[in-house]
Amino acid sequence: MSKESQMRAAINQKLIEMGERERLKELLRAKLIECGWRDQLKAHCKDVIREKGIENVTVEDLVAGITPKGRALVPDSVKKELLQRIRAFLAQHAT
Amino acid sequence: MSKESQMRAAINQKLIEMGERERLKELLRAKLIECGWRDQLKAHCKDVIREKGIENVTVEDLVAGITPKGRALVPDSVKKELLQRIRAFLAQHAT
Amino acid sequence: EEARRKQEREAFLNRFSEDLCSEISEEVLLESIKETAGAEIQQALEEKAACIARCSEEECDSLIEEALSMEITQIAQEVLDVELRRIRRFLK
Repeated sequence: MSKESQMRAAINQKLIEMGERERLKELLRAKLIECGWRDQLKAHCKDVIREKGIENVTVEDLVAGITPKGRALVPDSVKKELLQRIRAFLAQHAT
Repeated sequence: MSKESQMRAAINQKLIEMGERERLKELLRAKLIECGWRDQLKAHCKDVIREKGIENVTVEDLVAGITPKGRALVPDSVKKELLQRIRAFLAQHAT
Repeated sequence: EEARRKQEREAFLNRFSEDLCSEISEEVLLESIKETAGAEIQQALEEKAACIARCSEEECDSLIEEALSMEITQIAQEVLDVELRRIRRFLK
């Protein structure tokens, strides 16, 4: 295992142990709701279902159909905020 | 036309096209005879004629006079059976 | 040497932060997308079932109304005819 891999493993371990990984996920979930991403995604789901007809759509089809839009709809500000939180945590805890 | 009206029209169309609407009406007629509805209503007709006097009654009067009772006398079990048949048909054919 | 190590560490933390950010984003996005798609499919199925139930009831009512109207008219006509024939026979 290289030194970098060891360091990554150690930080990941710390993130999990301290509950920070879960908090970061929670933060992102909350931000996605707050910025309207979830509502936009819901509306897009409804469009796809309406277009294809509910009898012709499975959850898997729908997931595949909306994932590209789902990714594209995440605002840069949300990604930036998450990155800042991660950097702040690492600055404090990665020794 | 609302989505629901469209669905209602499509259901009606399918029931007619497949001959199910006529079969259901036949079923209803048979059930009405079987449960004594026809006999009860005939008796009620005779009562109305006797009450008003045959010289004062037209078919239209008689129809108007016995319709409320005719509706009220349809057993709930007959309505339920018909509804179940319609639902089963739609479950099989509604897309 | 110290400056080089510091620079390396900074570069590593940047890479790590970005990788972690992508990893977490991907996990949360996929999970949220699946959850939203599942909920929307469920809701659409429930709406369709409710719509079919309402339409079935309306169709049932209209069918009963139509059949009753025909039956009632027929019964009234039949009874009236029988009664008239009976009276005519009586009058003869």
